[in-house]
Amino acid sequence: MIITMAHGSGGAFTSELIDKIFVKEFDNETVKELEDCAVIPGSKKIAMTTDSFVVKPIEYPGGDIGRLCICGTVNDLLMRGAKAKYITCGFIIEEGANSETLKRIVHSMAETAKEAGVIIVAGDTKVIDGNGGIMINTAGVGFVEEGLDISSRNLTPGDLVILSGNLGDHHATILGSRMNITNSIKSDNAPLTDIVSNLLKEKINIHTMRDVTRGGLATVLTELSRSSRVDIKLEEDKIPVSNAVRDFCGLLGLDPLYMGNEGKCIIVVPKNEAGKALEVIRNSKYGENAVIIGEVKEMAEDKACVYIETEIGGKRILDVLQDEGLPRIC
Amino acid sequence: MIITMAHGSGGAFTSELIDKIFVKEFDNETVKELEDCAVIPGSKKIAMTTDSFVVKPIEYPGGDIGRLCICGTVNDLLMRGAKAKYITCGFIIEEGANSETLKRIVHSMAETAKEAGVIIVAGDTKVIDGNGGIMINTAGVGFVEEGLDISSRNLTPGDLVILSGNLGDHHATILGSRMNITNSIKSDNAPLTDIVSNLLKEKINIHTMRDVTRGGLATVLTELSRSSRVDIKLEEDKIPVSNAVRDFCGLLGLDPLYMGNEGKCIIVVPKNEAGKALEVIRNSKYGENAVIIGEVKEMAEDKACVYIETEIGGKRILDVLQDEGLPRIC
Amino acid sequence: MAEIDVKKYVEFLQKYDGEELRLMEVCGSHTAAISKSGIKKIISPKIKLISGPGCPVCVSPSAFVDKLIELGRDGAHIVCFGDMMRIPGKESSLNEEKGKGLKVDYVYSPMDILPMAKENPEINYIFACVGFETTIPVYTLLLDAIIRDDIKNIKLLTALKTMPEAIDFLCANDAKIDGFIAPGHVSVITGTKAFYEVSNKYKVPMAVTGFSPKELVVGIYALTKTCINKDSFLKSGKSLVGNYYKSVVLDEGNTKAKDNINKYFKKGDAIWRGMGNIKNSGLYLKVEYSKYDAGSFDLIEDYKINKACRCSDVLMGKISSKECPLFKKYCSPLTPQGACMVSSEGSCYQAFKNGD
Amino acid sequence: MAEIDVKKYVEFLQKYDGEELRLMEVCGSHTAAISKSGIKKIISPKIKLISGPGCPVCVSPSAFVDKLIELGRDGAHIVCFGDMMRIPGKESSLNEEKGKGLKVDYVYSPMDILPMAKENPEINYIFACVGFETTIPVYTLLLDAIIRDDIKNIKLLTALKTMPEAIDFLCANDAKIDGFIAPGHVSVITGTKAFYEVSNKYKVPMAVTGFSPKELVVGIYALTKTCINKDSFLKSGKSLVGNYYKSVVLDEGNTKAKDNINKYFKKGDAIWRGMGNIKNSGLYLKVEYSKYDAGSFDLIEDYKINKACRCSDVLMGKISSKECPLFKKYCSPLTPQGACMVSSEGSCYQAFKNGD
Amino acid sequence: MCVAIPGVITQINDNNTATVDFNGNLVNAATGLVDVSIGDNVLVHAGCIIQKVSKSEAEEILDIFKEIEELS
Amino acid sequence: MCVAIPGVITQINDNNTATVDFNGNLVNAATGLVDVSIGDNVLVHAGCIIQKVSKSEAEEILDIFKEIEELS
Ligand code: SF4
Ligand code: SF4
Ligand SMILES: [Mg+2]
Ligand SMILES: [Mg+2]
Ligand SMILES: [Mg+2]
Ligand SMILES: [Mg+2]
Ligand SMILES: [Mg+2]
Ligand SMILES: [Mg+2]
Ligand SMILES: [Mg+2]
Ligand SMILES: [Mg+2]
Ligand SMILES: [Mg+2]
Ligand SMILES: [Mg+2]
Repeated sequence: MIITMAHGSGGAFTSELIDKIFVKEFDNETVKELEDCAVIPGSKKIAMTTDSFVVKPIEYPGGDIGRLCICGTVNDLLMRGAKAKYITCGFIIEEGANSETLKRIVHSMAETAKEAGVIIVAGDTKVIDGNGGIMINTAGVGFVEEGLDISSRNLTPGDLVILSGNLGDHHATILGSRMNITNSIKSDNAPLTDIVSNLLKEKINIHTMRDVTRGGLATVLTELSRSSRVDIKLEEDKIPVSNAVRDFCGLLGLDPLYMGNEGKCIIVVPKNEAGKALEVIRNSKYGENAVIIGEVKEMAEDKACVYIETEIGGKRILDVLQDEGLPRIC
Repeated sequence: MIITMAHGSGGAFTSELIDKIFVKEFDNETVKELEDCAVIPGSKKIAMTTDSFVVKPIEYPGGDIGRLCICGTVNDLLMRGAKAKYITCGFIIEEGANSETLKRIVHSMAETAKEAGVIIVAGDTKVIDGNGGIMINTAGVGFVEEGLDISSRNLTPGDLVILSGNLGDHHATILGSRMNITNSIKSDNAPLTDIVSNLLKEKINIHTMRDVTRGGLATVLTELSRSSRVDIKLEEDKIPVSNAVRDFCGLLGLDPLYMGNEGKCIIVVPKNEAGKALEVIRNSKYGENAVIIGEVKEMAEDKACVYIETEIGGKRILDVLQDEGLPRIC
Repeated sequence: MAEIDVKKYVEFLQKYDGEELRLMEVCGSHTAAISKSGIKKIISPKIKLISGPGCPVCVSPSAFVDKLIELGRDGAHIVCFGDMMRIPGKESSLNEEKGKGLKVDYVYSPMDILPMAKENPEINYIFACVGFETTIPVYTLLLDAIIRDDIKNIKLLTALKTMPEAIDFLCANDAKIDGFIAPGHVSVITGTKAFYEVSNKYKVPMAVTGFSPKELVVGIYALTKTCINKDSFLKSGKSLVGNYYKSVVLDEGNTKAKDNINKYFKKGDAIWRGMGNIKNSGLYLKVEYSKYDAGSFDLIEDYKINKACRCSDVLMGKISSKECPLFKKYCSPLTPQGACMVSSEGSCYQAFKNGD
Repeated sequence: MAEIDVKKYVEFLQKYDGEELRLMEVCGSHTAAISKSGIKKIISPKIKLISGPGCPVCVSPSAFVDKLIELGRDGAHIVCFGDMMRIPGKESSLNEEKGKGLKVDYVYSPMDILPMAKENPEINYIFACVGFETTIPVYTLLLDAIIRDDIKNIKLLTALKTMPEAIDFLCANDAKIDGFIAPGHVSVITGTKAFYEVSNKYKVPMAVTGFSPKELVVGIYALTKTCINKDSFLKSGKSLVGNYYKSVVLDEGNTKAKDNINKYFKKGDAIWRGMGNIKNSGLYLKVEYSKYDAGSFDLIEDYKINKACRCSDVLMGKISSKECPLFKKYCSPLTPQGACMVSSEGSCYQAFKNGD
Repeated sequence: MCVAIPGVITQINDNNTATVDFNGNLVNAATGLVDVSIGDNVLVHAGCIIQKVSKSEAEEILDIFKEIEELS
Repeated sequence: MCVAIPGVITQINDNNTATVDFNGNLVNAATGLVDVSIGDNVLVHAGCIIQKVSKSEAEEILDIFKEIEELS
């Protein structure tokens, strides 16, 4: 079936779409009620976030926009130490979209939600002029335990910076299909639930976590260093990048440090807990390749900075991503 | 400034947009933290909803997409008896959009949020190919008091149905600008906070509330009648429609019963509370023109239905909106 | 009509207990107005209101849609009325093709194409001209403007139909109709006289009727009375065609509009979806204006989506929508199996929506 | 280069305490590679690394962008490298115009335009051809394919430039450069010999250099040594041009590529943004191929966005980006006031991004 | 698509149109089919005036009905 | 835009291109500027092979450096 403007009218066509595709996949009591608003158990302290996903193509090696839109929002919740609980999803569908594709995407959302331990409690569908594209917004609510304070302001000199795995896979996957470069790189899109819940279970004193998405490691670390007013020194040869991604970047003049990921995070912990944290992460799903990539330092000048000592002993100062003229990857 | 793909890169351009436009307007402690996820006080029972807004034009007589996206989500929360608290917003901006327009929209969001008593705690911005359009998803969280049960399943024979005001203004406004018909009709987009909080304050035993949006009164009531397995009888001459909207519909072959609204709701209460409820609503902001339009009846046949007795004594059975081939209005 | 108290006519129609009367409306707006009024639920079961081929969009054959899609794929921008978007061609509709990149816009008035064409001289525009006598004069005004302003990038694809010939066809083909609710807005243009010939030929009563619930009561009452008293009418030489919409319908209709039609268009055979070819029931641009035509001749294919669809019987008044085996089971506005379910003026659509 | 231990060369460059040396790289990739390597932070302050006009995108004059926009507005689809999108014309950029409806696509390779043009024969495509000697041969292969497959809907808008003439211009205009880090990839095509003439004319040392940090150390070390020992070199008749990128750079370069360039293009004057006209520094399609040209001649306007911008001095090596009064104050990648801040290979952009 | 409803002419424009007011909704309707003046009640279909609306309807119809009654 | 990096030719194609492998990234690069065979290390710029890469670089450079040292 081809989706047309009528499917966004709010009438019978919309109901058909909701019943046959969404409710069927997001099979839970709340969604089945088909209220305009879900009423669900809460918690004393909650976390809340949102992201829209406009990636093209919507299906790519290793994942699809359905998996992505769950991972993106769940990971943002996890990064503040929240237990991710509820997801809302807003679909913006361009007329001409195929309902079979939509079904696959929605199925993937449902599967990923299960993996991440969240339930989808509310949704919305709009159809707009266009050529068959699908965009999804997800918002998420998580529960935060009292006393937990994980934020970008908590970096402390002496802390070590752990990166949960290789850089650039998601970005290279999306860009490869856009640029017609064949390779076997797969998106890393994944919910980081296991890593975070294991760290919390082991009572690791996490200062800061951040998923390394749009803008890449350099942007994320620069933002953190500015929030906490510290420097971060990275060791270039520790930063894990697959050979395929490295050469992919070489071909297009890109830098893995600025490439987006959708299943990677940095975790900053006090030096004396870093060993244990690393072990916990490595034993968690999607954390197998975690490494310590750097150290938090006192701010040396009047502006916080992230830097790398290069192989010839030079000092390369990183900054946030400027414009790299790339297509959308999330 | 013209917004280009670079503003969605997640780097410096995106930060610029966020700082100069969003954070400035959504001036609150949580948003200023610029975390990927807000951590905020919660409640034992919460309500959660989402809607995306793709209305064109984005600025129209009586409102704009900024006001609309707050009202739409706030009203969905209110309709379950929740106190609307937090809003997240996901902007999908087409390249070519003008930052001055965006500023106005965002300002309008901020003003409407204030009016509705909600705070905007998290946001996201994506830029996509296109021609200057702006789409916004909002998700909302509200707090629900224990014991409150307002849902579409609670219609009871004998209940009276109150409509909070005139039908069709928003829809006619949007369509008028699309169809080049000049008139002075203005969108009714408004947060129904005052109506609902006054009803709750007065301890009115609300069975069901529903905002009358896409699909119009006929669709909303038909859905409710099916959820509760009751009939609803409407009195045609009670249903308030302005002359301008009535003739506007006449011109285009539309039916006010199927026209969308963005600041109207139906409130269903037991017959003995209807008088007081009506008074409370009429004394609330945006409820001045409220009227009792019908009554809930036992289901007469095996299928729930909503019907009107026409001026000649005929019985017109309403159904959900089929496809009316209209442009998007929300 | 406010001054007429229709209560006693309603009562008459309720209590009617004479021979079964089958009354057909042949105007889509009547179909919709009858549904909305709920009148079917209150009149005697002996008066059956039947919907005929009154929706000009529904009766366009699949070939017309296919041709629009073909023109669009060749780069033209299609402009049409909103209802046209969902009508199925052989494999697709304008709505579906729009999602695949076809340029399609819908407008309130055909005249709205003029500013579009002037603003984008490099784009070729096609107006999808459907309609009966009510709408055809509008196209003549469009042609006036195109010629006056020498606009080179608008063409018309036409599937224009005329009502008296359709009624003649129904009568000639055993439609078993006792009387016709004659189309109010068509009559504004044609005048009541246009129906005299067919009414005389088949001795069939006709009532030109308005669209409000009260006007419907008046028209149906008058038609019923005329049917009952047909013999007296005939004997007295009184015409069986009555005009109950006098505020806008004249015996001669709108002569200026009729002249305009004759200036640009000539009669020809036309395919009605589900009904086949009806002789002389179409209007086509005259040879001297053929440069404004986008290929409207020979659009004869009328592809049937579902073999079991009984649209043709519905349109001919032989069965009601409910009697079609597909109605509400396989056929709904979401999954239309025939033309009558597609446009919001189609008889099956109206039957579905208003629970007739 | 893995086998060379560069430690002692780094040490040499650190400890250098001779006369101040001003070494200029004239290749955008070198600008980026030098920034990334952090080498400026470790070598002696007496060795100044200066960025020249090495970004082919940045040096295209505003008229080139304006012409692309004009062609796009006339209905053509513009295809370009990603960096081209943000370069400002007089009033707008391709990026901004894209948001207003201009059709612009960026690609990895100019050859990617071929399938696009074959799939959409009704659309006219324009490739925005910028580049030095490295990229120009790619356009000759594109032309080969266009001619071989008789493709009628691709044209080139060119702003092609050649390096030796630019270096000559710098030397002739008082740029005060002691030595040039010669562009590695340009040299792959031109060969080292292409630089002999200008090096001899101005007695200026040049080192053809690769792009890894180690290769940079080797090249800069060699260039420094050559500068110090210039007199001995000259006395001994040894060329001041050294090749330290031997894995891909030959003395003769790529003769096949050079032949191809000569087949399609002829030399002519060219405007370099911020620098003005450099005699014979441009390449233009020959008359016999002019049907593939979209109007590349006379694109001479070079609109200056901000009068205070010192791009021209930066490009000429007369000041570093930091010395421009607008740098980091009014001029940033978000609000570029000059060409050097626009492309990611621009010297001000690199200085901004890597905190030089 | 066959909607036609009555409005009042409030202005005659240059370009062969008149402004027709439908309870505050203003439509520029083509005048080519009917001679109209300001104040006329007119029937508009798809952006064209197709007829003037006269007011003396009810009585005429009641007269016809009387005739019919007499016939029966 | 001036990126050029080395890869290995894994296949020669009909349409004047060769498949060049960059650690698993396969690019169809035009062959018109260089005669190539499978297994060649080549430099690719903007989708075109612009040169073969030879391997014996280090020694040559050290030789040059020796010469330069001798000059100084
Ligand atoms: S219900 Fe559907 S299938 Fe049956 S006659 Fe009507 S349109 Fe045809
Ligand atoms: S910093 Fe900006 S204004 Fe100054 S020279 Fe560079 S580009 Fe021009
Ligand atoms: Mg987020
Ligand atoms: Mg995220
Ligand atoms: Mg994040
Ligand atoms: Mg919704
Ligand atoms: Mg489209
Ligand atoms: Mg909602
Ligand atoms: Mg809503
Ligand atoms: Mg709602
Ligand atoms: Mg985000
Ligand atoms: Mg665009």
